[in-house]
Amino acid sequence: MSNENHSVADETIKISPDMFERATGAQKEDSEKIAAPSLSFLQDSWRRLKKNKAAVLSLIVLILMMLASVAAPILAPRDPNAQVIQHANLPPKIPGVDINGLNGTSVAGTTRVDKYEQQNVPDDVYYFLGTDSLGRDLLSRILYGTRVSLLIAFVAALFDLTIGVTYGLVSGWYGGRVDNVMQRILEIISGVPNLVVVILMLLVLNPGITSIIIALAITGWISMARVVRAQTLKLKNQEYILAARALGESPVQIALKHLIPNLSGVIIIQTMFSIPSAIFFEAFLSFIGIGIPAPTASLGTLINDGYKTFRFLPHLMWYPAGVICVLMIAFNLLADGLRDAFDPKMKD
Amino acid sequence: MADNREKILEVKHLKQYFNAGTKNEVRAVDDVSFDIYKGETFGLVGESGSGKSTTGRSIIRLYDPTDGEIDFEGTKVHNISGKKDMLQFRRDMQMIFQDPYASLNPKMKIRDIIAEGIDIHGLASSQAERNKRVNELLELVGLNPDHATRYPHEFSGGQRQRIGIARALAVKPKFIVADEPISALDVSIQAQVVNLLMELQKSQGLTFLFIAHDLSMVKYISDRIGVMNAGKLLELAPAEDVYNRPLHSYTESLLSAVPLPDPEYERSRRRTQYVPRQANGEEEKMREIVPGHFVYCRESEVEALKQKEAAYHK
Amino acid sequence: MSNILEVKDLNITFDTFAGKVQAIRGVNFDLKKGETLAIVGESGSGKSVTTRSIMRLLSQNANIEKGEILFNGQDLVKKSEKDMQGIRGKEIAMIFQDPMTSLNPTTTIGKQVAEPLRIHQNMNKEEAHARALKLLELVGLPNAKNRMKQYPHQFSGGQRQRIVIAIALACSPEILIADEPTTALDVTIQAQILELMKQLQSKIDTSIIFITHDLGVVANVADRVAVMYAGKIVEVGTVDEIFYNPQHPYTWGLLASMPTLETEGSLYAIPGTPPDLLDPPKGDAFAPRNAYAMKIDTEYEPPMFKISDTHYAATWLLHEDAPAVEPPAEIKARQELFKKRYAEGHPVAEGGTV
Amino acid sequence: MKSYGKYLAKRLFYMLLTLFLIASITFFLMKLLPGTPYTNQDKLSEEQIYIMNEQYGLNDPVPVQYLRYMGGLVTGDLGTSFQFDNTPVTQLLSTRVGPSLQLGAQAVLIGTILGIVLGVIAAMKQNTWVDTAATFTAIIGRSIPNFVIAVLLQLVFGVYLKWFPIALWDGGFRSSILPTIALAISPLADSARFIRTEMVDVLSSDYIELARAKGLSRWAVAFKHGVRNALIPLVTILGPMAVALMTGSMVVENIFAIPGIGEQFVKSITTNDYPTIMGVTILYSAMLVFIILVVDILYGVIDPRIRVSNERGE
Repeated sequence: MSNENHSVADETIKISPDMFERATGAQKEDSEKIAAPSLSFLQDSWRRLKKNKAAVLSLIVLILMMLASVAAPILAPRDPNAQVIQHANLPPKIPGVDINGLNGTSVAGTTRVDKYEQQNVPDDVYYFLGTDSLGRDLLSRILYGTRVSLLIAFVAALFDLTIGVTYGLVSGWYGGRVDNVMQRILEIISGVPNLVVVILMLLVLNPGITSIIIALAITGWISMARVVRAQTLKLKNQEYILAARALGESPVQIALKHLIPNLSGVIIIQTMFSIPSAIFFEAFLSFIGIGIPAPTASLGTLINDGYKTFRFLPHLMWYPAGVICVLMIAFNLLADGLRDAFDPKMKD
Repeated sequence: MADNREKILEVKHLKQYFNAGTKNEVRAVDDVSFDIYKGETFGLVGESGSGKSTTGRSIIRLYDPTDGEIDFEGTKVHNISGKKDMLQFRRDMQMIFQDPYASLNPKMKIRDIIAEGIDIHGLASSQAERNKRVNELLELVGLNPDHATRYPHEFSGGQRQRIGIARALAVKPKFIVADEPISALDVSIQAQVVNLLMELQKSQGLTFLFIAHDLSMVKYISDRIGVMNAGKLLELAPAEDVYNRPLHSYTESLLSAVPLPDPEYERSRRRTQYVPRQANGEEEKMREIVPGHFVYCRESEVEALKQKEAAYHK
Repeated sequence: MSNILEVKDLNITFDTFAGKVQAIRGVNFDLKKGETLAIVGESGSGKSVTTRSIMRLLSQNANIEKGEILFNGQDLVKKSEKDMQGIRGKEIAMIFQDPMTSLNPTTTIGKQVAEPLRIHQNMNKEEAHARALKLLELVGLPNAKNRMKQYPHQFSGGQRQRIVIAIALACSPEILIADEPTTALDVTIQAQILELMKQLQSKIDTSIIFITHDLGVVANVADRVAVMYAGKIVEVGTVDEIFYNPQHPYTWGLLASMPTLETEGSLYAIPGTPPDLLDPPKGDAFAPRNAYAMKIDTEYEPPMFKISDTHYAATWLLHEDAPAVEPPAEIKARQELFKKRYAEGHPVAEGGTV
Repeated sequence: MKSYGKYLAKRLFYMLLTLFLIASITFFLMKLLPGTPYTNQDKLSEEQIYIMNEQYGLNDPVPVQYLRYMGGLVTGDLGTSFQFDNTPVTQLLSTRVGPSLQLGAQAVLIGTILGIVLGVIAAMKQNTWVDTAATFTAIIGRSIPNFVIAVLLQLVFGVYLKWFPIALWDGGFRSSILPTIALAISPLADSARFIRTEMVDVLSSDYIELARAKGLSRWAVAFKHGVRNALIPLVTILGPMAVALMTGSMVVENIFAIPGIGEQFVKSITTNDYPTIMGVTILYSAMLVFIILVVDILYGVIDPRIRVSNERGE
């Protein structure tokens, strides 16, 4: 046999005859060994999510906002519903900040005046975000309003989750005639614009937090049911499900052990999208005047109140509007980030 | 030749139609009968759409057949109704799947995947016993007990397939339906899995239904082979006979199309085409041409087939 | 025969989440005019990446770290994207693995076959249409005239692969790259497609690079064979040299892991799994799975050793200092068997397995 | 094609059934409602109320009222408004359909076209800053409530810059610009996101690679083979898009004082004008159900794969 080299020259290699001895087991690697640290799916997804800066930032913002709204009774400087008529329509004033818009001044006609001085507000009284036409503290109202909006959104999302997942699982898993009937029902329900349903429900029920939640829950689960059904149809023919059936696993156990864990990504993402949509609906309903009744504050009622006077006191609208925008953007960014993290390839 | 052996499975006139009675009716399996003897490997080959996988899934009762009967150790598989009997059947018959990537739940640890059957059938009385059993199974299929705490995506195709085998073995089955267990694997890995299956067959006394489209591997692993096409079983004989003395023209055409890793043979290989013939009203069914060698044919063809068979021995 | 394509010291990496994957680690080969070169290897060995780099159709996270791809003397690595567009489909064409997905589902097949003609040969609609019909008839599509207006889903897998072949051959390319063109097909359809390709190759005198993992297909189509493992070519030779006188332990293992008529007891199996190219092992990448591994294998990568003018293999076993080793019994049995068969003058008449 | 006709007839039947159910449910819901049309006019005597109820047919038993209402529905009679001088609801709404349709059509057209452009660019420039910017734009568009956008536009372009009328509808194009933009944001964001996902998917498909191998440039491939395939599924979100527009139009029409259906709806809700609420509900549902039907038919027309399966009568 010739040892003439075809391509790679080996002058650089020092070859000694003993190198041609058989390699012992120790010199050979155990080829069945897995070197990488073991990561579970959640850990893996979390690692991917962490790389998405926008999503991480959103998560932090959301956690802070949620904490603030939970702690509203502690954080709020005043009672959100307490009216101090003589302190009405005050602009924001923050101690130590001398920037127009945050120093208690506003433009009346052509000149900038100190409204606090004008209305004889004591020097040590500060309304960080100003007051509304009834002299209520806007900051406190926003804190409580966020609390109400988030509460509605989370409870409504929870309803979506339970109803939608159950409906989708049953429809997808049983297939055939059951699926057919359930899909027809779904088709009919989705033939009515969800907003109309919500409005009708609100007219029938007494306005309030509970009725808004019920109204949102009635329509919100449909997209969840659709997504879960589609995924279940796909999953149920996967070989690991067939294997479980061949082992004698019961349908309930299959749903709990195999379907739901593998659907969790889709479910979480779908829930993450249904929360901002619930926030939007609450705000929308309150904005057109059939949502949360006065005097309770929600982000929607605050925007509605602000809109009435926004040409003269724009801050009354912009602060709550800003809060709702930040909430919505953060939820949507996080949801997008989660979707990429859980399943880079998943489509809606 | 095998008549004195004990039958473990009898498939009688199995029909599996999908969308039966509608315009879209698909006759996936159309009147198929065969027996499998205890301890043997029965190979079922055919091209895509031949109905071989459907047959396997009907046998293990993942589908309910349109018509016909499947007897496993004397019980009619599709009449089992009691929960206890059903669980017993699920213990006795197990399945190995084709796609090593789809056959393991990606959200479960290897230990829980393998122990699924142990949990369902209550085969371990304690956590420690369960772990011990999983470790034994891992070793049995040539994996490391360290692997128990890992997730499927960390394994290669061949390793996953072995995990799937361990899962099936966990309930100590008698009969295993292996649905194309090696077709998704690389050549060098296929041999590993095939060797493992053959070892296990010996050590555990298993009976295999081995479904495949790779004819050379089927030939190697099977004792007897059935050839399917378009939902029908066309030829059934000991492996040697199917390969060396094919009688049905479809089998011949199939064999003539298989390329072999031998350049000299390939230069001279001539493919024969299979043209399904028109029905002429004469009844077609499986007929035994020589003992143990069955062909789907008409009564009038039996003589010619006998002569064809005899010619191989000259 | 002159070389139409020469690949020299090609190195390709992929940027992935986990790090840099060294997919191609110094690949050298050439393609002669009119020949069929089969590249055979397991999934992940880099055979597809190599051919996609020739077309410069690598994904965005791929980098050609170094190396040359000389096509008629011009380095394709250095070509601009615009120049490559002039080469793709005209000088070098490609067929993909899955005929079910490689045609646009919403465009008629007539249009799809005519497209390369319209791009490269400035044909007008009518000319291209007429030529497309000729091509479809050439690849044996029945009733081509009426079927040109149909959409891909109205054709079977084998028919679709014929259409893809018609597209590839539209401009009579100098090189045809076939990336596992028959893997997704049934064995009888595979046989038809292979016959078609051979028949067309002689008609239009093209060189073919045929990627596959099926050694049977290799034996059928190839003039020469390159065996890839872990991003490298480990053995290259004529088809007879590779099948009847293999030198690399990996080639031995591949051949021996296919059962023969005579195989009894267990099959020869290459132990373990291919290495992770995120972090390739030191020395010979095959060493951990190699029953014949020597100490040097764990230190240095073996160079290509010459066995004949056409036959090279990268294993230290061919070094003059290496001890003589016997190939596995299975391989020796195969060689014996072949000798006997040729002596008898009628190879494998009964259709048995090898 | 005969079976396609059958399929259409079936769809049409379901559409009518849906509408019937919606009308019935709405009717009975309305009957549950507290208050009467005259709650706001508390000076009316018992007798006066009785007379007025008689006029509206509210003294009849509910089933009679129901049958009368459903009968009227068939002839296009939606009853009489409790407010607005007893105008028939049909007449009340018919004058308002025009502005709403104009606004909706403009918004859908502008929104989807811009969205498609944005989505295609984002997909082509995947994982670059262009993609990030486009995706971020889409998320902002989806996140900011349309009433906030509407007010913002009104403030900036109406109040401060005085480029457009603040809230004056004259049916002309100029006065429709701001509300159109406010309404178009959501379809823009939705279609951009949708097209990007579809396009990324399409661009990674084998047939795109084959088209590249033919010698087409990246952009030529994207437009000749990509966009069409990515656009087909966009049709499916036209239904949800229509719903979003109906929602949006309620506030946007209110904010910009446009005499459309949405504005009427809000007015009716706040004045307990039940016949009008019902009328709008039925009108909206009819529009939505009709759009869903059109989408279904359209899908069959533009996607050759569905076209054929419809012909087969699936």
